[in-house]
Amino acid sequence: MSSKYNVFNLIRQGLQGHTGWQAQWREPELKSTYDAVIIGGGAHGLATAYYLAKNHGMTNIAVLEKGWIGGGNSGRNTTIIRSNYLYDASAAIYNHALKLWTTLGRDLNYNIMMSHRGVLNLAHDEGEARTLKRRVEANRLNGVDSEWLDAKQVKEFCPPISIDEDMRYPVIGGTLQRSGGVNRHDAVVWGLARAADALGVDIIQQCEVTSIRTDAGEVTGLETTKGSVKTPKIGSVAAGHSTIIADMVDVPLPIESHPLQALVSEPLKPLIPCVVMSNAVHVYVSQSDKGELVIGAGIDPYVSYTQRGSFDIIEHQMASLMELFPIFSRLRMMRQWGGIVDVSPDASPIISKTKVKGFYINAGWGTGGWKATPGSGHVFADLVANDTPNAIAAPFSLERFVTGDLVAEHGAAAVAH
Amino acid sequence: MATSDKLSETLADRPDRLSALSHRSPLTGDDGLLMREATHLGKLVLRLAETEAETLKIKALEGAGLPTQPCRSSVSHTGTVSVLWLGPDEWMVVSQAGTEEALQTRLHSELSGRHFQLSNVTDYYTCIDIAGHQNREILMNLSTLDMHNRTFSAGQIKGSIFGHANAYVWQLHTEPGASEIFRLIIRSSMADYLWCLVSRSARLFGMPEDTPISGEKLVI
Amino acid sequence: MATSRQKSGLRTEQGGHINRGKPIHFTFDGKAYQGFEGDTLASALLANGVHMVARSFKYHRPRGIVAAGSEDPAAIVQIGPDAVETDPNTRVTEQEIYEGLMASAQNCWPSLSFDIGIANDVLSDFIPAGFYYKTFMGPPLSWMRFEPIIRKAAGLGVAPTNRDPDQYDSTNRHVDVLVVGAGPSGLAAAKAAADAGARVILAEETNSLGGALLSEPEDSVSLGGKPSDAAIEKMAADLEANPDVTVLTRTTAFGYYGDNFVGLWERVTDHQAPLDRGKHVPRQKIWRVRAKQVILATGSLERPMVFDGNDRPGIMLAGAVRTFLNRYGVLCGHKAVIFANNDSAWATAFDLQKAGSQIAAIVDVRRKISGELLQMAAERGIPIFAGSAIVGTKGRSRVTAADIRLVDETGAISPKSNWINCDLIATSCGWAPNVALFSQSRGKLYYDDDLQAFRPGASWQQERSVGAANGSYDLQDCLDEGRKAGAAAASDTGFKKRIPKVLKASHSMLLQTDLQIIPQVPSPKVAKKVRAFIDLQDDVTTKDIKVAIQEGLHSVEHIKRYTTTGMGTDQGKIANLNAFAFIADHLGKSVPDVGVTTFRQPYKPVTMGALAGQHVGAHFMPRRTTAMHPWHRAQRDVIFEPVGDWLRPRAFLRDGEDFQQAVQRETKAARTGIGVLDASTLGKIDVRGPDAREFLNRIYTNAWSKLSPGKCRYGLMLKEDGMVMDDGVTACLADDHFHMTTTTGGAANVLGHLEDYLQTEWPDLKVYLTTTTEQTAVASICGPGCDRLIADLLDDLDPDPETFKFMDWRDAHIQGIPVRVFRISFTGELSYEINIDASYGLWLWKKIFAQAKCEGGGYDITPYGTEAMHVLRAEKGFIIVGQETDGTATPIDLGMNWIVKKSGDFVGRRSLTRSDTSRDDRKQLVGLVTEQPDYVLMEGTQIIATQEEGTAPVPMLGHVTSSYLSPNLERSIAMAMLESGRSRVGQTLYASRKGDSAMAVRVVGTDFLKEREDGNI
Amino acid sequence: MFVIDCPWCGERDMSEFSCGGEAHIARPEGSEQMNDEEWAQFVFIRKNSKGRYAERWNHAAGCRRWFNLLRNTATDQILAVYKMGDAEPNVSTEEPVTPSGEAPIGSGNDAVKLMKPGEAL
Repeated sequence: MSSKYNVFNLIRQGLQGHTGWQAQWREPELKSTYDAVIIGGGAHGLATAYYLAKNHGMTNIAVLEKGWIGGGNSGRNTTIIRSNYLYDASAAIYNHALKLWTTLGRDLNYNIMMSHRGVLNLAHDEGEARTLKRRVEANRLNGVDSEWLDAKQVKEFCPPISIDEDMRYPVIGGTLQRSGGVNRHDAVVWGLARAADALGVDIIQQCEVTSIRTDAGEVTGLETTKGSVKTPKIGSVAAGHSTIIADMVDVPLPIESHPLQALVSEPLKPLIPCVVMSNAVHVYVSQSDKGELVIGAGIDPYVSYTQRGSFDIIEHQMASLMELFPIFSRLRMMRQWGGIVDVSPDASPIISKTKVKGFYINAGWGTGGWKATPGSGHVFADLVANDTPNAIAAPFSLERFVTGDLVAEHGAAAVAH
Repeated sequence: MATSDKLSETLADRPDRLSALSHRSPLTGDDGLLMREATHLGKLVLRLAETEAETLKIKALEGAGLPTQPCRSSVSHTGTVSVLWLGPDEWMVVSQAGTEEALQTRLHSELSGRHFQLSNVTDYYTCIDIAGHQNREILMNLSTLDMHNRTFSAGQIKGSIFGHANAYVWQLHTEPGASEIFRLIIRSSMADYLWCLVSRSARLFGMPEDTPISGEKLVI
Repeated sequence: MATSRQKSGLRTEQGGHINRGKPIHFTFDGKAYQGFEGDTLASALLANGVHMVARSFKYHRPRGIVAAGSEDPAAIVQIGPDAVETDPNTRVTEQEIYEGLMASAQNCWPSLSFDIGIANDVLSDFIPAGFYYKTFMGPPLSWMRFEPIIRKAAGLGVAPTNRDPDQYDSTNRHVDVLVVGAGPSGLAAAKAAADAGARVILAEETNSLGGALLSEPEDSVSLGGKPSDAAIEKMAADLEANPDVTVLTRTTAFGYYGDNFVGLWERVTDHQAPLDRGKHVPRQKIWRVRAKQVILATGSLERPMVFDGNDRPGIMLAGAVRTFLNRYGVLCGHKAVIFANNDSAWATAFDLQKAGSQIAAIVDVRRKISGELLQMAAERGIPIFAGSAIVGTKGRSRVTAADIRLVDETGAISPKSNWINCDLIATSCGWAPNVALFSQSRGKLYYDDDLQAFRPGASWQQERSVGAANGSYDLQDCLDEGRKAGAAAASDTGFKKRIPKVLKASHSMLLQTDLQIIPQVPSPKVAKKVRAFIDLQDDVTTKDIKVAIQEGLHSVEHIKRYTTTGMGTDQGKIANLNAFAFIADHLGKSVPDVGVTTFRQPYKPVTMGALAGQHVGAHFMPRRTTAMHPWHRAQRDVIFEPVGDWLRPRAFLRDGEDFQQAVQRETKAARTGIGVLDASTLGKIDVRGPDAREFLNRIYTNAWSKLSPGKCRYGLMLKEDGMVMDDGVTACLADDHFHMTTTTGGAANVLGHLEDYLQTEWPDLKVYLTTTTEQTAVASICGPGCDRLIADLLDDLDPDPETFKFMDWRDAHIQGIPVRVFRISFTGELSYEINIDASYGLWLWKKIFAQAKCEGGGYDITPYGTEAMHVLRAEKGFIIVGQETDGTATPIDLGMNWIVKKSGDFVGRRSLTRSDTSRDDRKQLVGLVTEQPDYVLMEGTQIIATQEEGTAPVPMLGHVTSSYLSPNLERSIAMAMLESGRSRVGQTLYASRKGDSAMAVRVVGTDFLKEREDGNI
Repeated sequence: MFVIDCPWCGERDMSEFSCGGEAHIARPEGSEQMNDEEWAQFVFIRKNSKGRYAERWNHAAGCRRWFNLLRNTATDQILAVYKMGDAEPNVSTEEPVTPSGEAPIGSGNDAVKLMKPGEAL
């Protein structure tokens, strides 16, 4: 690793005009053989590589990214971190991730600006309250921090929320996960890349996989725009493009890729102290350290790979936001963008072996993958290294769609963000 | 719910019968802008195969055929019955208040033997008529339909979304020189929402703004 | 040379498109100023000698006005008299002044001139790009400790504190041709398209038509023989007179989306004094335009020079200086230095001088300059520094001097400093076509080596770029291109009428020629001391970009994100190209090889309230109400429950009662007296056709072949994954005719689901569906002996339960009005549902109460709400889809095997036999009774096996789906989904409770009334 | 946000329609004979193609008819609209250059498309 990041080095470099900082990761040539190849240089892919190298000693591995690392959903999400999921399997993986998040910055020697400022999930009617309380109860027994707040407590925790009873969707309460929060997505990507690189992982950007070679049902290598590679193990972490990668080895996936939009406001002085999520009116909002309100919008109901969504989704999003935060009306939307989310039928991820030996899939995170990043990478690395899912990953196999043992988080009305 | 023609006529006049917008009064704005509910118009949904509709002559419709050209309507000789195209195998028969039961009976007997469906939706929908030369502009605030007179002319009927409510908009046939009238056919339960949204859009043209009924206590 | 300059003032005595007859008073940062009608806040402040208006984002450095339009990077202020109507981050170059306007500086404390935050600037050596990532990782410098401090320092303006009093509108338009930008090419395009007969919208961002022509000196350009002002006026008048043309000023095309959908944002009243704003006029308006053809005439944007010390107030774009002078009659300085790499800035020098400013120098990096220009400058006595550059500046809140030196071919600069005093530096690094909207339309850009800028290449949508937006900088070219494009666009939409001849311009304006880019002006300082700003709002210097590259961030997107260049409220409109050029230069690549960051929507920030439009507050979403709603509302104290979009009464409170007491009373009344429920909201679908039975067989889990007319049956509908989707009672009206009911919230879904199967899977089935939900109002009357009341009500039907059996229906009349009566029950009590045409719903409802209370009636009748309904059905063990089920329950899980037919396919059938779905240890529906009869479990409570919770993770066996205090059972009851639930009947388990020991519960059957009869409770 | 040319009502804003996912997936007959895997294939597996993609749409706010629509999911360009039961029409479109690549123009991804030197304007 290049020089350690700390305040002393920062001052030293400041005095030298910052000419001494080294590249955070190398730009290596693609080698002809790797012990494993991870397809997809987003945060999940880089985390997988990082843990493969760190925990499993697999350092002759490569991460192949068709564009620039972190340019997909990693660089496009609203960075909400929480683990208050209903089912045991979900709570286990997201809470595993949350624990890793709390020290990830230190582990990587990279400040990922992890801010445990709390995540509020609002309830607007009895049905929602019932569902959320069920979650709080399950969370408590699963050791996930989560509590129920009444409307007044919601207002105390986040003063700009309107709890006016005359609203179309009045706030009757909500849940709070105090350990939830937000972080800086780019920093996570760069920190993981820097740490993985330091362990010897080759991060190859502008390198698109064009086909995968198999022999007798086993992975033997792959072709890329930068040449061919021999490898016995491939982990696909390609988010919205998962189907396309899996198609290369004829592994059908229960996944559809949809555009999801997000937007930010102009920067403002501190306005809301936490993350606020509302399922009923479809609002997900927090304020970045730069002062921008970061707002998650809706998913378009059709398959698209364009990273562009519909304008009316943004309009509806704004109307919803005004319902919860009437004081936002005079603020301005500064930038909007879209990502391609890989949606699975039960709104839970797929972390699985496939019928092709050596081909592993990590996909289906839908609109909520960011929060799982280190957990996802950690357990997927385990799977790739050992060829067996560990206890946390096991419930998320592809098999469940055949047997019917789904982890139906959307059925439980959990907001997937 | 079959009943005699005579009875239904008397029923229509009963004061106890309330339309969905009976709590609203007609509103007027500048330059003849007018909005009011057209109450209790008879409305029947007729479903029938498109192929049959093309050739079928239904006496009960008094000369109004089943239009097979999308988004078109037809009118009876008397001008009292209109048939609106809602879909390739779906029409709405609009008639004068109180006549729907009798019409339904006649249609039923005329169509018997065929595969069809006839449903009385008189109370399912109500109608908001908007007259005056700004009415197209007002509707543009509510829907993505092209309301220009090049693309929306008298007799046309289109289903769309108005604000957040599904509804049909139908341009009535009016006398030459008379003010154009657009008729919104809207579900009764959402009528107040759309009424208020129309009045809000019309506020720029001098119409008073009605606000949706609200204030119900939702929180214990 | 004649000058018309006031001795101390900066306002010219004549000229400009302002109304000198109408002075306007306003304040900035508490100080009173005067401007004229037609001024922007920027021009009015500059006329008062105020350049510094803001502090930058990161280092809190003084920021002045740089540009004259929406591209200005950092001159943003807070507008508004109070915290309610305040508008943060408002660009002074766009805000028009009005009488009483109050503006104030933001992002500074205690004041604009003395800002504590400047400490960041002093420490700037230690806070380079990526600074945060390198520290605050853990003890003792933890991020959570520092974050609040940083958050307070970051952010620019302050949000309002109260609800916005203003209204916003949005509207839709379909046009043949949308023209964006009303400069010479846009005007020509709109005119040509309109003359051909097309429907046209012309959208102009500023308050007047004319574009770049407005920045020319008065009467200096003529079009078709008329002075440009008059020519523009004529064109505007022609357009206005055409009923198929809409001209919108103060309107920005902010987003170009799919299929030629363009969002326009009109600021309707922002330029008016509050008292002048029409009462019903929206503050702002979104125009949602669907255009058959789009013409982009969005002009070009000038790039500033990047050099050490280039961020001081008073350092402006040369074109902007000229706009302020000629459009607004404002001199931006008394003593100016021009710094350029192309011809256009020389015009600024000549105009300024003519208006009375002293031109201290024209500094041009080019060694070869046209003889004509040199001669013009010489005639005017302006000192020329060719092959030279400004390599440093002085001044705190305003530039005071520039260091001008020779630069040789190698980039080396002459060693001797040459400071020249000045109060204005006007820079130009060339002009770049404004391709933001083109790029949003997903067209392909093309890098033009002559312009050193990107131009529109191949279009993707039905779009044409014209004039400066297309890289055509000559006035006549702009007019010609516009006219041609307008005519062609109209022709493509079917309007082929011949259009008038070409408009001839008197002469070409002095435009950019012989551009010579130097990505960064060299500096005599050591590298680390050089502060040449690329992004003036976010304080990104060339040094920051160098650090990013050195640290291995080589993609333009990475560099953008690492340094935040182009990420401010201006989105880098004038900064981005300089950044790309600098990166390219530093990496030894060409600009197109480096690439471009995305031009995202919106083109400039758009008010969220405007985007929400009219769909806020009372108009946010439709609220559906039943025919009986007026009666419900009129009751003194009613709590309502939103169900889907419907509003249903939840409980009718009587004097002194609280909610729970009311529910207990209502629930009791429905089993002991007579209860009446408004059940109108249930979904209703008319199903008719010879194959209707077969259709029902396929979409419900049970069999429908034998149900005879006059009878009803309960049905359960699954999705293909085997999970319960909806339920309801369906009545057989005739052999081929059924009346289906659905849940209140599921009605629309079910109809969609059924139509989907009919139209796409089974088009051979002869069945028609029509929704009739709102056609009928429904009063559900239940309670022992309610048949007597029903008998009193009905004209012609004996409801005797012996003859009118459970699950029968009959037609009848009440006072001659037809009704349909169903003997179905959701409570387990004797119960009738009366369906009546909705227009009689309220009458029926009142009639029921009148009948019950009339003489000889004397029924104990109680209206009850949805909460009592929930308790009643739970007492009987009936499920509510969406409460007991959550999309993960099969009929088997719910203990409803009886409703799943033994043979024949139906939607979802195959999923029930999957290996994990058919296991018998799945969660199953059971009843629970608590050890303490008066203790009501919280819905959502988890069930565990032991009284002691132990430490997490605690194995959970299931959860409580419904839980009530039952007045009829005189104890609490609950339903739960429990692992292997049915085999646990009789077991004692525990309901976990936060902060309390778990409550013992006994597993029982779900029909509590029966359980009591059987002695189990 | 595209315009959809409803086979009956003509061009209307997308907001009037609802998308029903991939087209041409017939509900299997004789599902009792299918194994779990085959059944899962029908219920859950979708092609999710990048490029040409046939899907079902419903003109929910208009004529309520279902129809098929052929769209390029890499650019959102609509290639054809055809009725239920009709076969997928053979319309050519600019497919992504590589399996996961972008269409040469019109893709929302990597939003700024640059022309190569010498590429015709």
